[in-house]
Amino acid sequence: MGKRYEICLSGSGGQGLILAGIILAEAAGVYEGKHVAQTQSYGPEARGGASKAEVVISDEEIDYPMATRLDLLLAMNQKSSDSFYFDLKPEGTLVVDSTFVTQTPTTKAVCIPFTEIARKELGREMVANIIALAALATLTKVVSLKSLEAAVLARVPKGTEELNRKALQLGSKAAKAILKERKPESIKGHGPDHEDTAYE
Amino acid sequence: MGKRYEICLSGSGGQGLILAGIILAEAAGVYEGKHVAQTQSYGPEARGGASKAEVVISDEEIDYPMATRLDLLLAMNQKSSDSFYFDLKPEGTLVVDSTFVTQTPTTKAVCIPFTEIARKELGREMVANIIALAALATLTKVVSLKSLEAAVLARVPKGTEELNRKALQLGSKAAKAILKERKPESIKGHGPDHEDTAYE
Amino acid sequence: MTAKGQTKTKQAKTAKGKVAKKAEVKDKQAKTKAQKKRFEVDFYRDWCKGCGICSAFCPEEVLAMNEKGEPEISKPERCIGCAWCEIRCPDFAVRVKEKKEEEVCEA
Amino acid sequence: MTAKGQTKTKQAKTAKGKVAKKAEVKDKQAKTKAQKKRFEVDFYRDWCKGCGICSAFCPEEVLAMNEKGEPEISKPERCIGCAWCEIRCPDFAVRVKEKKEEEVCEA
Amino acid sequence: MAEITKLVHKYLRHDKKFPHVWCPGCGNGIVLGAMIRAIDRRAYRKDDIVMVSGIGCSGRLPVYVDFNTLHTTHGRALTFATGVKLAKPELKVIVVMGDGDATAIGGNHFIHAARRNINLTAIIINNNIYGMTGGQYSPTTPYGMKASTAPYRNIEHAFNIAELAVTAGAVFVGRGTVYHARLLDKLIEKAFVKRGFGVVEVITHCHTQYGRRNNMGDAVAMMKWQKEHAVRVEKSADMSEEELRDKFTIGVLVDRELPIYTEQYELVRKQAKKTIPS
Amino acid sequence: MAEITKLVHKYLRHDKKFPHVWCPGCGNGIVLGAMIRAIDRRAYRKDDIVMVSGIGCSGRLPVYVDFNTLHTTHGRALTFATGVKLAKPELKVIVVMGDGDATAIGGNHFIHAARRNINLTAIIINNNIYGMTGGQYSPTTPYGMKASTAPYRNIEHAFNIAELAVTAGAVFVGRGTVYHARLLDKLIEKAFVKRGFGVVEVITHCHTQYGRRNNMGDAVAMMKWQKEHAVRVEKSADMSEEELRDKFTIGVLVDRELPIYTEQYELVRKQAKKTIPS
Amino acid sequence: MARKGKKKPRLLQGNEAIVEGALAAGCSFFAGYPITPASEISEILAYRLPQMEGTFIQMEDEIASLGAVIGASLAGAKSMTATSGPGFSLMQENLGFACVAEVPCVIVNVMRGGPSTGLPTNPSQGDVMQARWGTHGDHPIIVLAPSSVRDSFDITVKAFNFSERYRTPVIVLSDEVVAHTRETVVLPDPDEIEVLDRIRPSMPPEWYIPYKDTSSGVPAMGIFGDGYRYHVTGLIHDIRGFPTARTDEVEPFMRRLFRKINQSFHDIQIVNRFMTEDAELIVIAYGSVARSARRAVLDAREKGVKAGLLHLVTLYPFPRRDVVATIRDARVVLVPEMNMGQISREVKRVNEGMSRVATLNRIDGCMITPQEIYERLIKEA
Amino acid sequence: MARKGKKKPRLLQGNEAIVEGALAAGCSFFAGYPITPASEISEILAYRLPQMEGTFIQMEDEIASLGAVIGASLAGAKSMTATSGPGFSLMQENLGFACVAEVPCVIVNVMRGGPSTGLPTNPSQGDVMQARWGTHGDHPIIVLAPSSVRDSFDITVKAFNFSERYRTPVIVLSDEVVAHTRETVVLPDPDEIEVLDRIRPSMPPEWYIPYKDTSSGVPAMGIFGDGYRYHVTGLIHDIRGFPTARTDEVEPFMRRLFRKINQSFHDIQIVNRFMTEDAELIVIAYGSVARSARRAVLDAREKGVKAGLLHLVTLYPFPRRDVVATIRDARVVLVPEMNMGQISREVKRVNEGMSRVATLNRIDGCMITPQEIYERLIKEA
Ligand SMILES: Cc1ncc(C[n+]2csc(CCOP(=O)(O)OP(=O)(O)O)c2C)c(N)n1
Ligand SMILES: Cc1ncc(C[n+]2csc(CCOP(=O)(O)OP(=O)(O)O)c2C)c(N)n1
Ligand code: SF4
Ligand code: SF4
Ligand code: SF4
Ligand code: SF4
Ligand code: SF4
Ligand code: SF4
Ligand SMILES: [Mg+2]
Ligand SMILES: [Mg+2]
Repeated sequence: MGKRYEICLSGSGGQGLILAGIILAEAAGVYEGKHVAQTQSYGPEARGGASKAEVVISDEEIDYPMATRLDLLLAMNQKSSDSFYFDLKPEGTLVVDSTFVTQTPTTKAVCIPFTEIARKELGREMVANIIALAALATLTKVVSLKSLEAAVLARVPKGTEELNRKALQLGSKAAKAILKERKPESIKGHGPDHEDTAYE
Repeated sequence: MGKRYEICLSGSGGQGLILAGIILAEAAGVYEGKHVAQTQSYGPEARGGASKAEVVISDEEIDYPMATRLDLLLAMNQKSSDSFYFDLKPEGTLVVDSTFVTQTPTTKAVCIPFTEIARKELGREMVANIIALAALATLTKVVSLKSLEAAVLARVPKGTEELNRKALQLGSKAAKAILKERKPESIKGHGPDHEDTAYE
Repeated sequence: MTAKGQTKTKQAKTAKGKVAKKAEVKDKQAKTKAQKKRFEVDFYRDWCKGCGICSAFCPEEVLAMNEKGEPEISKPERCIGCAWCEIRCPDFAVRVKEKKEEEVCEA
Repeated sequence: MTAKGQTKTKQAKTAKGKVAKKAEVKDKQAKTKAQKKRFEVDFYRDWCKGCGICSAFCPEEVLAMNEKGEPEISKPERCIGCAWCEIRCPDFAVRVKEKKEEEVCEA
Repeated sequence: MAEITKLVHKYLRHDKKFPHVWCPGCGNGIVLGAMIRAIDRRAYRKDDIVMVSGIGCSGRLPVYVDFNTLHTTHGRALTFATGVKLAKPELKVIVVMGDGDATAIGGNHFIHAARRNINLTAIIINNNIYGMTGGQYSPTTPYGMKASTAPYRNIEHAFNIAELAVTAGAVFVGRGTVYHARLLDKLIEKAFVKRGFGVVEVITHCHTQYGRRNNMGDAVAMMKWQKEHAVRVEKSADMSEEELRDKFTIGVLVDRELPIYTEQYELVRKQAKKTIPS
Repeated sequence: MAEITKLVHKYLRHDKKFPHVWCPGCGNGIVLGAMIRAIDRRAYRKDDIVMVSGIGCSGRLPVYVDFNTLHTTHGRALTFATGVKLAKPELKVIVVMGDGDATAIGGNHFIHAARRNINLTAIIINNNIYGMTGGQYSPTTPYGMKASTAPYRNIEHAFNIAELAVTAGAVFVGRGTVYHARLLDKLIEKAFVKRGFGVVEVITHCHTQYGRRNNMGDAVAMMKWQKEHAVRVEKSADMSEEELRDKFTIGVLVDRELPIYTEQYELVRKQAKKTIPS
Repeated sequence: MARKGKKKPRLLQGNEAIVEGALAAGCSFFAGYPITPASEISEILAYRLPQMEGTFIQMEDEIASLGAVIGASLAGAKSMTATSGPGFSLMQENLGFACVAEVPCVIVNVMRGGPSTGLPTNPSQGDVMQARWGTHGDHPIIVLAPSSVRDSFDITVKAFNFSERYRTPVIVLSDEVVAHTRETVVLPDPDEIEVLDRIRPSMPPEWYIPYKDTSSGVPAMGIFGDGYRYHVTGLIHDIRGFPTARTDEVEPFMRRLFRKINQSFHDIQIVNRFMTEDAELIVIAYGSVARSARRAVLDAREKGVKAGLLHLVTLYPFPRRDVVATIRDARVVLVPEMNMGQISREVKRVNEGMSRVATLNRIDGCMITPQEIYERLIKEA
Repeated sequence: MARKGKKKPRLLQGNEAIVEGALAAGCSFFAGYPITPASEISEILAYRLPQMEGTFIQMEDEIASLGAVIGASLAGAKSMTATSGPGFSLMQENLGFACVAEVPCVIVNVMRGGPSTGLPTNPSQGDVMQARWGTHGDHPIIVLAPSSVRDSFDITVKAFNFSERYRTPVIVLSDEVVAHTRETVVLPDPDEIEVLDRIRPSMPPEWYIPYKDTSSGVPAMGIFGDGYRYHVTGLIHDIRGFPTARTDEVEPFMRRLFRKINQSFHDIQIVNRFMTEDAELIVIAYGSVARSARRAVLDAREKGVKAGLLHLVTLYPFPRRDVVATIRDARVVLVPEMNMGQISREVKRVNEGMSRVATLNRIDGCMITPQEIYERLIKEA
């Protein structure tokens, strides 16, 4: 299936993962002209329970729109880290919110405390999802930070632009810190290389 | 279709023709062990308008239950005489209530003022249908008067037995009078011959 | 039929004075004039189903049902033109008209 | 979260006197006894969803929500055993028990 | 003196056969006449009237009149009418229903149309029975009466259609009878004029399916019954409960003001247009 | 002091996973608790209780309790319950419905069950919204509020469920809130005891779909709102219209006697047996 | 059809015979809403059920009627409703519920002319495919079609038996002709009638697993109040009755639903063969049209045409095996129907051989006459 | 699917694209009742319609919704409703009304797992036969199935056009996957979209005969208020619209209803062929499954298997000609569906040649994957 890249953003109900999925898909699809398909889990589980958004990005037309073998998994709570890890390709990347995920299923996991960063640095837990997106983009280059910013700003409520910009910066920063510590191979991103200097 | 005998009792809504059809069918089916099929017209026309009951009597199992080529047509008003006459076989018998039917489509028609008889002799128009049944039986011998009486008495409300018995007698009498005047061939009954002395 | 006839007669009697007058007063301003005028009642026989309503509720017993169950004008001169027969006929088969002079003879 | 915290505190304050007392008087005959007794509040952590209802409406501010959004017993000694926390918990995750003497030390 | 029948004929369809399908003496024809008189007095254009009905003897009413007519499915007339009215609020939409149609299968649409206060006139022809299908009891068949599906007498309590309409939100509720045929056209006219959901309950008789079975006599006898049991609402105020026991009131029962749906929706449109990025 | 939760656990299903599906803070769990307390006080046998629900968040309630439970189609709970009750009148049949379930798609069954005075207890969990499907307005969403299908605010008028029940014929009507959780179990108990169609309307919150959209805060804030806007019906008698303007009453609103369907049907059976030719 | 015996025959309408069949099969609950041409079933049951401790209720509509029927069945009553096209359309949602929750019940649809209000007093066979496919979602269903008054009795008994044995709604698809034709019949005595009841659990309640698979595919059915408390839902559920969306629970559930019917074709699929052995022309017919077809076949035989009739009593599950076996050697298969061709589609679908499938359709509200079929047979001969 | 052009693509859900399609086609009225997975259509239209003088109303149930839609259409508005299985079942009666009274309207059914409440958030294709046969009485119907977001737009436009051109309800049969998947699309400009309107009468009102036959079989349609007063009914009616049961009026009416669709197969039946020319293995698929099928065909071709895909966009009238032509020379036809085999029945029915019709069914609430189809293709190769 060639240039197909599968991402899953998972966590619990209130963490804004569906919105994150849409933003990611828009960044890739609208701002970078890729083919994208974004899906999500519905159902009573979505009622305060688990929440999951999937994004498939490809250079060709996407037939099957759901993710089956993940290239990238974001897990924002322990349960989703546990359950969806099995869908990850061996060479896939797992990123967890270490605020809630205390046991990672692999040592290769990238651990960043998105929620804690959001709470401490911005006083608003609800932007943890945006921080996470910036981190994912930085780590895997699946979309450029520029596209991501454009997509974020187009979707978030008026008046929160600054907050979200800061969130993007924080996410990118946290990811860069990781990349400095660890070898890039350990993160297995397939995304294209972007000339990317937006958030130093 | 062998021993198939088709009868249509027609008139207007309040004339009790459906009940007459049921009684006739019961006389033949229940009391004489023939095969019978009785059908009727439904629909908004039944709302004060036309009313029609059909009875098919046969010695063998009846497949098609509706009458198509009538052996016997009873028309209790002008309109039904006009419309259903065309369904009568050439050799079929037409009996009309001459109280209401003033123009008969054939000179062979048997004209008896059933309603007038009922009104004048019994003071109850509503038994015109029973009078007519007795006349039909007498004319065509399609059922015996004995069976007919049994069937009538089983169906009519308690307390009206005597009235109905009288009606049967009147019908039979009127028919016999006709038979005396006219040659029996002119009536073309196919019914079996019954030893019938009940109503002299 | 018999039952119907009875009801009708009773109805007409009890109804006579009260109902009709009230109705006239309320619904026909032309009452006083009307009493002087003369009226003609017409039936569309084709549409009439012989229900007897027109005659049963005629306040002046102008109408009656005949043997054949059809409405007839039995006392034409008493008609006050209240048009209740017309208004209550379910089949639009009654028409009450003011008589023109010539028509009076014809009626 | 912040919003929730604020609401809760306000609620607890206004609710304090009136609501709880009324409820006790009406619903718990054992009130006077209860005040002498000591009570213990238990949470089924597995079932608790951290909605904050138990703490918000505790008339004695016995309960509070912690940083992680979980209910905690902040002032155990003030509990009057009214069981409003128990009755209002949508998830059957609170249990108020009368303390037995031995348990008092353990708590 | 107005030539009433001539006037009625003006509104009947010329290409439709008469007399109509109803039984001799059926009150539906009287209601039809009253409706036409009311329409004529309001001088509505035929083109502007949409008459909608459900299924039942009463449902056959619109087919005879020369308006835009719509004979829907059983119980659903108000839903179709809602669509018509919302799509073209300038039309005068009149809905004719039987008691079964409006309050049995269609009961929900009835209370919801009232609740929304859609600008429609609903005329409910209440003959206390399912006439067309053969005299089965309806939600307005009184307790203790017989019906083809209540051979041992009806044990259900009847709806009070007018009260139901009021509780649900109707702004105008009137009740008349076919005996009081002149009051009827006035009530209908009032409902026409009223802005919002107006209901006229018409007490009528189905002698064929209900009267006969309950020894109430023919059409004439049943109209007499109406005469004797109806009390003008104005008069009922002075009457004791005892006097009113087996009576029912006729006249304007409720007339009040509430915002109507189509107008409210105009406000929604205004609001909506503000959200369009320019 | 009763160990309430322990008691509740006695009635929960052991083979069903907990916590339940509802959002954190959803009032449905509080209603469930109140219902169980009432049942326990009446000492009904678990085998004798049939709990019937429709579709909605509220409709998920019966699955958690160890009775005979029946989760029907949307809006139809009362019809299924009617069948259960008539087939086995000795069972205690409790029907749980959402506001949409009971008064939107199920509105007709609601008024008809009330009219027939079927011996059922109907508990309507009114959160003023379609919770399960994502916050579309319901027939009880107040005028002027927002919903996912009323982005420009709701222009429909809300049903008063209790009044509708009364007009339709319910013999017992109570209203409570989840805030007043102890009153609630008493009202439910009263409805259980009542012979005939008893209704308890429970005012609750759906902060997820309704509160959030209307800036009413979280579950705690919305329960506070209930506290502040509810007035005991006994007290409301002494209050001015002004004082009652944005309030609603709680307590027993109606309690009266009417013949009940199942008993009436016993009379029908007696009558019927007389007609059998011996 | 009238049988000679000691007993006096009775003159009954098809609709009356359905009532007799229902009562003979143990029906004790009926909920319905009147509609032509099914109303007599309501009316007679309103009279008869309370005589024998049963319950009749007229509901506010057809949706409510089937709801009440399902509820009553869950409480242990053998339950039935009766309607015609418009009402049958309204019942579709709850019909699906009965399938999924496996609630025995009988639904009579006396077909009249459709679509919509259509031709309310005319016969039709327009609802055959609807009976099979009318509710959303894939499901098996049993559909039986009577062709005579006696059939109406027998088939109604069978319908109850199938519904109880397979825990499934069964549809009796009558038509206006059969419903309103009066014929003399001698009904069997109670002891001549096989009456089946649902299998009830026999284990202690703690061991009861309400939707556990069995060799028959039909789980034992606890009824409300008997101590076997369980959860009934229209959601797809696991073996305990609890909602599930887990593939490993959904899949076996759905398969079992189908299997319980599929593995009992031999019991469910009823056909009558008439002069088919050597027939080159096979007529396949059902309902009232089968009567005309029988006559036409007789008449054709008289003319030396080798015609035969396969009369389908069970329409669904479609008696594929019987049809295939019967038509294999036929040159032409004629399917006369009062619709645009519904069963003929099924015949075409299963047609393996070289037989040509011809259709004869009327949708004008009239019954197909023996003459019409006869003429087609002569033409095809 | 994303097209390169000047316009920026938009990321839309299938349900959003249906809204865009409806508005592009001129829809100005929507009445609905919420249900997963169709609710977004209501929600977005509640927002969008009043912005453009249109009307949105949420009715008390699905029956009322379709009633209002029909009423609005008769008053001249292009009207739509959207629902899923349970609601679609409830709409069946009024759907038949729209057929008989020939009222243009569009009904979207976003399929979820059934029967009954079933699997409310899972995809399914279980309502295909229901869309064709769900209402009582024989009737023709148009059913279209989108497989992607762009399809959802195009098909909705087509649905409105067909409904207007043929005066008939048109069903858009989407599924949960298509409805909820977000994809980037570049929607065409208004001037790139063909929009059809119903033919309105042009003669003087006195001359207007509302249901008069024409060569197209589609009578000109007066709308309420425009001066062409006529009678609309769900009863079978004569050319003036008045109820009739006369054979000589019923028969031509019913025949015309069918003819108007049948004689326009060329316009209505839409299929997409993908690598079918030389294919020995043909996959016939529709809706979201067509996406998996396309991938599977590509993968199979890579392995040298001569596979091809016939993607049905129009499900009904069943594109018999296209299917027959495509499968005639194929050895095997594989019909993967998220049901127990509904379109595969049709394929079997029309199958004239020697091709073997194989099925691949899932009814567990999961979408069929490319892998599954691929493996079957390899096996059949
Ligand atoms: C869905 C549906 N169910 C049942 C019917 C049969 N039906 C036709 S009219 C009617 C009742 C008529 O009663 P009502 O509305 O009171 O009208 P009336 O005939 O008394 O004027 C019924 C049950 C139908 N046409 N459609
Ligand atoms: C026939 C049908 N239409 C629509 C739906 C979708 N649906 C499920 S629950 C619901 C509304 C729920 O609202 P409410 O009854 O108030 O219950 P709540 O979720 O608020 O407790 C709807 C519309 C359905 N399941 N069936
Ligand atoms: S009221 Fe009309 S239909 Fe009745 S008898 Fe008089 S004229 Fe004839
Ligand atoms: S107008 Fe008619 S009702 Fe009035 S008096 Fe004359 S005949 Fe009688
Ligand atoms: S009320 Fe219950 S669920 Fe909510 S925080 Fe307290 S214990 Fe937890
Ligand atoms: S029982 Fe609960 S609510 Fe009452 S005082 Fe103690 S902790 Fe607070
Ligand atoms: S059956 Fe009753 S309602 Fe129908 S036409 Fe006859 S009298 Fe009127
Ligand atoms: S959506 Fe609303 S009603 Fe449903 S569980 Fe959540 S809070 Fe409760
Ligand atoms: Mg009525
Ligand atoms: Mg709700």
